[in-house]
Amino acid sequence: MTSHRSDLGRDLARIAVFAALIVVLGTVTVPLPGGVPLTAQTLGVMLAGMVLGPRLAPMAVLLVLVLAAIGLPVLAGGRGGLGVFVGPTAGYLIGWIAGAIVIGVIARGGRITWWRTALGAVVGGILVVYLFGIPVQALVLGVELAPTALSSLVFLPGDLLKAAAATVLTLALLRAYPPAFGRRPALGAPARAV
Amino acid sequence: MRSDTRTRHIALDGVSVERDGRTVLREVNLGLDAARIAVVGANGSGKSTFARLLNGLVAPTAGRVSVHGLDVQKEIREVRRRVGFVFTDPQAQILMPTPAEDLALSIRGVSRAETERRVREALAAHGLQDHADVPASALSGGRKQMLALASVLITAPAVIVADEPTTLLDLRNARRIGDLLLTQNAQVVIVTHDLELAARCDEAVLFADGRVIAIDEPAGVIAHYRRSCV
Amino acid sequence: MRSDTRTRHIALDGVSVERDGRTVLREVNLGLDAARIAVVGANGSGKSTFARLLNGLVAPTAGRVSVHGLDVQKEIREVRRRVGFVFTDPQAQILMPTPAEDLALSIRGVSRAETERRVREALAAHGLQDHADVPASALSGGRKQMLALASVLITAPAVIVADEPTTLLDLRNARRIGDLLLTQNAQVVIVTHDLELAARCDEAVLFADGRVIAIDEPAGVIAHYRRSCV
Amino acid sequence: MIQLHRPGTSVLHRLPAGIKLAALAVIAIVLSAFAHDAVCIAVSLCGVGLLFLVAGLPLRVLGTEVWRLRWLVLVLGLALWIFVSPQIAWINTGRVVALILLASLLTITTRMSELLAVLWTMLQPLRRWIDTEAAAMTVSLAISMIPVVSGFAGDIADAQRARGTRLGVRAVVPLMVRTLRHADDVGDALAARGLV
Ligand SMILES: Nc1ncnc2c1ncn2[C@@H]1O[C@H](COP(=O)(O)OP(=O)(O)OP(=O)(O)O)[C@@H](O)[C@H]1O
Ligand SMILES: Nc1ncnc2c1ncn2[C@@H]1O[C@H](COP(=O)(O)OP(=O)(O)OP(=O)(O)O)[C@@H](O)[C@H]1O
Ligand SMILES: O=C(O)CCCC[C@@H]1SC[C@@H]2NC(=O)N[C@@H]21
Ligand SMILES: [Mg+2]
Ligand SMILES: [Mg+2]
Repeated sequence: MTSHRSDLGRDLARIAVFAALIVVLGTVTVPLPGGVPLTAQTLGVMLAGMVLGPRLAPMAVLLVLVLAAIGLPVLAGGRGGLGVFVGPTAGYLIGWIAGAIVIGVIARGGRITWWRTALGAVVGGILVVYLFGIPVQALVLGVELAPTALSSLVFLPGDLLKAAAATVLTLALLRAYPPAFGRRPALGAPARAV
Repeated sequence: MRSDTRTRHIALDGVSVERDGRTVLREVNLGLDAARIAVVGANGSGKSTFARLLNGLVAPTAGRVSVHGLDVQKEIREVRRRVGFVFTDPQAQILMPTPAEDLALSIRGVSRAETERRVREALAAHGLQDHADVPASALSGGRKQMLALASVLITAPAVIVADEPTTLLDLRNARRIGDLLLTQNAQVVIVTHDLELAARCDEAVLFADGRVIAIDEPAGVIAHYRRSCV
Repeated sequence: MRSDTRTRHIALDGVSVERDGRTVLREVNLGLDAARIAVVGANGSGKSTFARLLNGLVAPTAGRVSVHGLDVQKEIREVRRRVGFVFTDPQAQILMPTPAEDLALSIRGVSRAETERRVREALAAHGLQDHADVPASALSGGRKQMLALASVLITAPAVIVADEPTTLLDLRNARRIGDLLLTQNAQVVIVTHDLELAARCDEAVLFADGRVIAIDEPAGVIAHYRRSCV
Repeated sequence: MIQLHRPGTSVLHRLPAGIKLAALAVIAIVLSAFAHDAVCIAVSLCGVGLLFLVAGLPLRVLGTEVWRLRWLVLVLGLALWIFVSPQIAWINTGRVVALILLASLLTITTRMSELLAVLWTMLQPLRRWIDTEAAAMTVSLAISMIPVVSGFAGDIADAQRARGTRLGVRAVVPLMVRTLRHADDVGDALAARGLV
């Protein structure tokens, strides 16, 4: 019913607002010694994958990284700038993009169910992110892979909690606002910002 | 009766509010005893800030706010329990996925069965019984505002503060929400640009530029406001 | 003159709109020639859907919509160029970080210097010259609505469709926005619950339950609407 | 939204962004590939410090940037010191710090719009696949949406306080609902303004 062109508009808008949402979630953060913060932004990345799916989610994440690269303090704890991309967390950031795709593929591969969502969050939101993050961290810091991987275990409890949260939140969103997962725009009264 | 005339008193003593270095309210002194109070004034005159003071959503930079004998700063938990707040945008106030869950959120300290019972009762009282378990986001504008109001009324507040609760509603819905607010057994403070609604209150307060410039029976205050807007 | 009387015609021929299996508009036939048209009716009666049809934001399930001789479905790009749309929520319409950038977004196909010049001119015309480069999100509600309107007017549209453009504004701001809309050299369609504003148009259309039930000079239509709401 | 860029008139501020980016890339490669002795690292660190002075920035700025890296330096340095050797600790930690400071300096001395311009230039060869105009608009759109979404988050925090409840992480659900509805409105506005 809606034309192809206006689907493009909606897609752009969703990418932009989800990027903004990931940024806003970055204000919730626990700085950890070691330079890699524990951040709610990964929860945002997981949710992006679940809600936007494998095509749009990586673009929302990429957009956050572009904003960071051009010098906006959009990452956890108000960090940003090019320093981030030569620092120890650069790999995790790239991993977010790949992770968002994987989450989208797994979680949106069929009807949304709790196990598919949880699987997507763990595989895409944790495994894939670590897969990119840990080697780059090792490389940048000049530390062996094994100890680096071991030290990253501190994030595992938090990340598992976030994966659980992402699952619960996705299922709640499905009840609260089914059009979130649909292709067609939602109708009715406009969402007002007062 | 929850809110009897002895304590039905809202007082601001020398209250100033600053936000981002701007003075939003300037040394406001005010005592309100009427049952139904309208707050009117231009955009940015400080109405919402005043409303938010009453349940501690905004803290005064100077001065003291008390509601029914409670100091809003010092007894904030008790104040939040007694003062219900209705936001302009019901979508900002509805926190749970469905109407039933959202109403249940307002009820604390009773058994699950009792919560369930009260929720069903409130849904029925507000014409929402057929929408208990649909996504709240899919309700029409009028029903959303009803739900937002219901989630406040279900806590039986002694004071209800409503910030432009009838905007975006049609004549009929606006009147329904207005009727409901004005017939509550509670002290009601309604911030509104809807002058018909303001006229139905017992007293009206006119804000301009962070000050109270008139406080009287509504007809006079509304006339004053209309004159100041030409 | 952009919109001359020969072509100043909005026509709906047997238009129905269905959404999610519900019929939102039912076989509406309508021809509008007046310069300033008010659209009134209850919440959910189909007013916004009608407004959105006019620049193709909603597509009819059946029937045909034409605006100034253009078929809205077939010539959508040209229609979008000629029909400006003002949303209720200015925040949704302001797409760029600052007012200057947002206005510049509406201008295409001219040099950078010329764009700059037109933007400054439009900012000044709407009292926003001192806010050109501040974050748009920090503007007051009235200024946001002004900016949203300016971003439409700057394209010199032949038709302006406004969906409740004065909600949330105070008397003075509502009147300013209303004055501005009503004095445009364009055909203007205003969806509104503000019956004072509706009364100032040349013609009014009353929607009820997805149908047009009255179309006439405003006073009569408004009286009809009021009666239907008791 | 606040930017990390600090306006100025130094040589570093005036140098074209593309050249600065290329230089950063080259230095990064050189540092990683060749800086394997303690002296090299010392020289690099001094060089970066000197560049901060050349940029005409107050020492406080360098101080803040270094302070940001305190945990990194402490933990990495200490771990390598204990488990490997003091020399490796100095070299590895020094290298990371020098690189990060250099990249931060680029951010501090370069306007956002210049960096964006470089980005679009770099994307030119890909324009068959990437609609750079739409991409540019999406970047601006996201920047304007950040305060809007954070306003939504504020509203939801207010609603929780007013209702005397704390939803914790569950508050993300109403936040997403509002944000996504807003996205649909913005999508409509993009269409209505003839932008897509
Ligand atoms: N996208 C949509 N999907 C499903 N139903 C919709 C959609 N948009 C509108 N509707 C329904 O269509 C009907 C007409 O909606 P519309 O927004 O046109 O009414 P309105 O007259 O503008 O009401 P209001 O005064 O509240 O703005 C309503 O019942 C609404 O719930
Ligand atoms: N969080 C805030 N930070 C900074 N300034 C604020 C904030 N909230 C309100 N203000 C400013 O305080 C002034 C009073 O705002 P307030 O919202 O109380 O006005 P109002 O009378 O409710 O207006 P309206 O009719 O538009 O709702 C305005 O100038 C507004 O810009
Ligand atoms: O802000 C940054 O610079 C990126 C932070 C990366 C943090 C990683 S992502 C996986 C792991 N889980 C966390 O909470 N933090 C780390
Ligand atoms: Mg207000
Ligand atoms: Mg409408």
